[in-house]
Amino acid sequence: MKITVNGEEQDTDPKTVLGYLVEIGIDPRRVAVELNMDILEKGEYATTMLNEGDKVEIVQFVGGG
Amino acid sequence: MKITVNGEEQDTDPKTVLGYLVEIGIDPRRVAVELNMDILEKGEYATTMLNEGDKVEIVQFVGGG
Amino acid sequence: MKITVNGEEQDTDPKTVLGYLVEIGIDPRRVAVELNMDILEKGEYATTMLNEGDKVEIVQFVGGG
Amino acid sequence: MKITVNGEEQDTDPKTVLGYLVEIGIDPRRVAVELNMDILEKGEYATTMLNEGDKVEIVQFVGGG
Amino acid sequence: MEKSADKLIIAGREFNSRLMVGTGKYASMEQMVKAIEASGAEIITVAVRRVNISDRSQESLLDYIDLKKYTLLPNTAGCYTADEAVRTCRLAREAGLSDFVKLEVLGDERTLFPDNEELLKAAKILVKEGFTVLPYTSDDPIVCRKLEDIGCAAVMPLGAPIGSGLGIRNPYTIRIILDTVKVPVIVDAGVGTASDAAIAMELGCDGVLMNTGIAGAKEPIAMAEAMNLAVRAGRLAYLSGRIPKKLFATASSPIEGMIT
Amino acid sequence: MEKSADKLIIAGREFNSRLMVGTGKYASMEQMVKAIEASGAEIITVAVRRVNISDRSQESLLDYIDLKKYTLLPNTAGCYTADEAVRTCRLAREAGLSDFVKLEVLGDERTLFPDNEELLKAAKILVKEGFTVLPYTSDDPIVCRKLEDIGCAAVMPLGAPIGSGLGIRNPYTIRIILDTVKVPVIVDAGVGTASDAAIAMELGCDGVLMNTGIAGAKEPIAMAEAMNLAVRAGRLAYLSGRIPKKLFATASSPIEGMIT
Amino acid sequence: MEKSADKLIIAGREFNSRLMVGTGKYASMEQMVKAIEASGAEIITVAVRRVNISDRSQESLLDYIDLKKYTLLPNTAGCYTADEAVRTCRLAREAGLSDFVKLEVLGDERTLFPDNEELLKAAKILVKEGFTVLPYTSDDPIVCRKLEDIGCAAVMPLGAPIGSGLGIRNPYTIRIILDTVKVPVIVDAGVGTASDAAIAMELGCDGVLMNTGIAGAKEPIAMAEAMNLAVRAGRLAYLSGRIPKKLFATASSPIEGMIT
Amino acid sequence: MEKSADKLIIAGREFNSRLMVGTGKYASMEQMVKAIEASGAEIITVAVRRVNISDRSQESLLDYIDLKKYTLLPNTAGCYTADEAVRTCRLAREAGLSDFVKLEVLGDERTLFPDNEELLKAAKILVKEGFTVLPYTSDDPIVCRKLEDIGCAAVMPLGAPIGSGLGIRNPYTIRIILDTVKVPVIVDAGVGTASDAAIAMELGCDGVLMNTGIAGAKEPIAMAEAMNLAVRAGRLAYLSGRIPKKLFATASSPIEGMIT
Repeated sequence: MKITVNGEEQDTDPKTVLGYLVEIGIDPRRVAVELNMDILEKGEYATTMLNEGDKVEIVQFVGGG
Repeated sequence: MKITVNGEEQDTDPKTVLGYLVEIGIDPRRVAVELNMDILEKGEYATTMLNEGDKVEIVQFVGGG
Repeated sequence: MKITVNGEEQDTDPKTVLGYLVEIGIDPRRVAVELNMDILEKGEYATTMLNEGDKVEIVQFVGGG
Repeated sequence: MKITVNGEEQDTDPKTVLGYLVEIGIDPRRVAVELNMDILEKGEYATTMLNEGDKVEIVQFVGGG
Repeated sequence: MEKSADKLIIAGREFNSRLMVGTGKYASMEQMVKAIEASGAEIITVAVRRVNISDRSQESLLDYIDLKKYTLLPNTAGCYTADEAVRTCRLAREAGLSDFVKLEVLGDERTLFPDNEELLKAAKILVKEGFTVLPYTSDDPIVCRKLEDIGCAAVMPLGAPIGSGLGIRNPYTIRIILDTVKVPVIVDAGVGTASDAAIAMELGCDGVLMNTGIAGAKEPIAMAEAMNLAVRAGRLAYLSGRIPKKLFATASSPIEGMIT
Repeated sequence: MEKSADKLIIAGREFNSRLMVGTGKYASMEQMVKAIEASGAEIITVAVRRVNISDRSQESLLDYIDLKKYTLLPNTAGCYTADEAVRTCRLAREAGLSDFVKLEVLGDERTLFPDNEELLKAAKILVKEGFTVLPYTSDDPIVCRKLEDIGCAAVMPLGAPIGSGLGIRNPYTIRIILDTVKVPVIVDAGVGTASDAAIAMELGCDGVLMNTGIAGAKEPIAMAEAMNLAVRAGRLAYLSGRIPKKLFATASSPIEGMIT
Repeated sequence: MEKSADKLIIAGREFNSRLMVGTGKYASMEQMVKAIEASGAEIITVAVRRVNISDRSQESLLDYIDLKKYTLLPNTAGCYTADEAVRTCRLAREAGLSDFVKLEVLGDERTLFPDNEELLKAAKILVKEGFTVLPYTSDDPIVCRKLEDIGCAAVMPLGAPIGSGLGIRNPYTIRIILDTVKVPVIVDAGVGTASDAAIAMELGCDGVLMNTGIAGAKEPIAMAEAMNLAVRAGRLAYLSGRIPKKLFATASSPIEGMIT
Repeated sequence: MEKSADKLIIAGREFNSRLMVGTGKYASMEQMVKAIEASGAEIITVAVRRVNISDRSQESLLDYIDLKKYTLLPNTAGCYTADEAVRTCRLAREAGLSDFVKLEVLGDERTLFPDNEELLKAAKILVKEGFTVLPYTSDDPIVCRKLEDIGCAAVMPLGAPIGSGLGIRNPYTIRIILDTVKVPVIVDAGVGTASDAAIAMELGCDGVLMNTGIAGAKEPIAMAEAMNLAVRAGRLAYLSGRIPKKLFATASSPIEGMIT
């Protein structure tokens, strides 16, 4: 199925947000995830399924002033 | 009847705004008049009657920066 | 004979300072003249002879701040 | 005999500069002494006699900027 | 040079003088008139206040001002909300038969700094109602740009607090404002002496507005003349292209031709 | 006010203008004449240099200057010792038939700052010889007091290096000098734009002398007019008693009579 | 003295250092870590950005920062509307498990000055949602008072444009802000060198926040130490009661006891 | 960085601290000792005065100062002629067994500005007699160059009048002095608060000397620590290569990776 992650279209099988993060090698503790404009709490990663057409934002802290 | 002019209660007989201005010795060309929060155009002074309880503001230009 | 005028050696026949100024086309009223480090008053121009080896400075006003 | 010390006239018996310093309770290592406008080196204190009318300056370091 | 076509244009109207002056705080109407005269100003600010109906003896400002000669710029001094300011502008237009207003919405009494949030609200309403709005604002380029976008005829950033006489406290922000908006930039408030006014003009401002700097001086009429001269001096200097600043010196007299 | 008896008096001579200008660095004699005219100056500085005897074509400065209208102030620019400066002054007096001299003894070529030790030597000699000495000096109150004690007709402290356009770098020392000497204090050097000149006058200086600030501008004639206006503006402001500086605001419009 | 109980308290949390530093623009993570160490800062700002999901090689900032030692202050840099800023703060809280945010809503890209209208909107929402809001704002006392009224934990007026290195352009407005609000006042942006930071603290500010002034220096780690020392120096000087300024001198050595 | 080999070298002697402090005007000897300690200074100035022979009770400064730890720098404060100053230096050398002297020759009592003519005379004599001369002088590059040529070990231009607390009134002349002489340049007099000291060091000065700025503060010991930190901060900032000043902004957070 197709989802949009950080503005780029991605192809993936149905899975949880946590599953997706692990798949692409992201440490869930280091990021925040927005699913279709709603923030997910860390506890929801394992229980939230990604669906066709979802818009996902995955952000982290970077150097800034 | 009683009207409030520039915040002070005044006693006067029924008359037009123009009549009132003349009565208290004000040159209508030099002021602006607000009747119950609405601006009156100069042309309306002669045709607008004051009524019991009206709130009238009569302002002019003074020195300012 | 040789004299030094404004730092340059010049060749001239014996004559007065006034004569020399006229010869080189200088208006005496517009300049000051120093002969061997002594200022000449304007009155002295006509009566002062130039001699071999004299050092003459002829100055004028120019634009300055 | 009379001598002038730091601008004040003093009465004392003939003695050396060192003797005088000790007499008035001054530690010779902490001061500089000028006798009749000449600086004395520390070594000279013991060998220099004070004489009638001598002018003595005894200075030390004090707080300053 | 000055005679030339260097006009201040606000909302399509041309003015020869770049100095605008207030009419407050003078010892007498006569002094005010002489000071305005000496200032050379063509635009003068006035406040809108209640007529004293109990005491009609008081003389009217307009008895002293030649309306053929001067453009009145009524202000909203003393207003702390957009509503008060809008109401005052409507009264001013009716009293003055002109749509020029100096819009002020103040934030507090100690600083008399503008409340720019309320100012922007009021400006939107007044522009819609056809007023020619000259807003007194902070030296804030973002607010100035918004005021221009709303349709104000000029922006009037403060140089320093009203009546403080501190001059242009932050020439950097004024420069950025000049670089940000296309409408005239008029420094309003803070000018204490002639050089302050000259500096504002040298920065490239289109005009200067002041009241206390003149009316509060020991000799208001002479100070008005000083400000008149200073604004013209600063404007001319701005147009004349000043020399660059250098740490070291450059001789003004020639090196060659020294006696030796 | 300006019309009044506010004259600059140097060595008993009265001048209406407090601006003195140099004659160096102009593009042409015509431009110089127009700029001097626009400046309103009555005292103009000139340098003393050798006549070019090989090329007599060159035109003479004096062909362009009306000596009935202007007082020439010959300088000793380029002199680095008291002897050179004294010698130059003697030549200047003979060439100009006046005893006014602007005495400069320079310390080095990069800063053109005065060598005050040599300056004091030269001033002593020249005053004895009857010159009216206007010395260019540092903004050093002690040197200025010594120059006054020697008998100089004025002191001319620098605002900043000659031609630097940095303005009055240290108004504090200028104020102390004004507080220290009784002779006129004329700021010489450093003025870059109109407000610099106004500031000098607002400090209480008796005059300002400049050359590069005008001649080096993109539009020298317009800048000369700007400086003329600025010196008058600053002088008037000084005489008018400016308002005090305050951190907070004071309203210029009345509080009473607000609509409610 | 320094050892004493002079703590910076923000939203009830105590900090020993009054210097806050950014983490942007360093040549390497190692340099950043050493600079933060040298600065003595306890609060460090970070930005919130998308993970690069195509290139996972990149190292994570958090691998380098000891979260037991430092309090992260996520910013909303790059946001031009209240909505963007609020959304970014919500993500930041989820990523960081803390409710501290440095709220920025920018007005344009050239000046990076705040859009205070949008800033106030965002601050209202975020305070309601329980964030500890530290807003970057103009040196505008009225806006600062409104931010305090909304419930912000501090106000962070700019000294000069972000990265400009111009220092505190308008100490007068900073003083008025200090006199207007009770929450901590932290100068954010504009500091270019150590004395700028000291001046901010001497004015009475509670802290200073900077990034480019350190990261952009030729020697960032040494500059970080300089800023550390400067903030402490300025704070101590403020607490120590400086001597008043006087135009004239006062001797530091005694008059009595001079030899004669 | 600080630990490194950044030493102040005067006449071949190395010092770690670039701050020199006076010993005058303290409430008590104990306070003075604590303040000197807090300042980190290694060179401390003292005055030379007559012993009070009538009252021997008074305690001696030297009872309080560890001469192994501090280098005494006797001054000639209060001297108005070269002769007095030279005589005082000779006494100082005999009293202190060191040839370091801070040479002051004052011009008047109100400004305590140097009389540079007399100063130069005294310096010539003292250098010949083998003294290590550190002269207090004006911010006059020409005088400073002459003092260096005479053989002084450093030059100590004033920042502002002694005890005035006005800071570095003219950074331009200090920069020119730094560009003119090779000996150490130490700002002496005028420092009122920490940032003044930092600014002097950021200009590139080799050191700062102060007394009233510390001793006159409400909390002299804390202010001494502030000055200690400020001199180190300013020196480090100077060595670290500050960012250039710009009128506009530069973002410190990255543009890329914004959420959309």
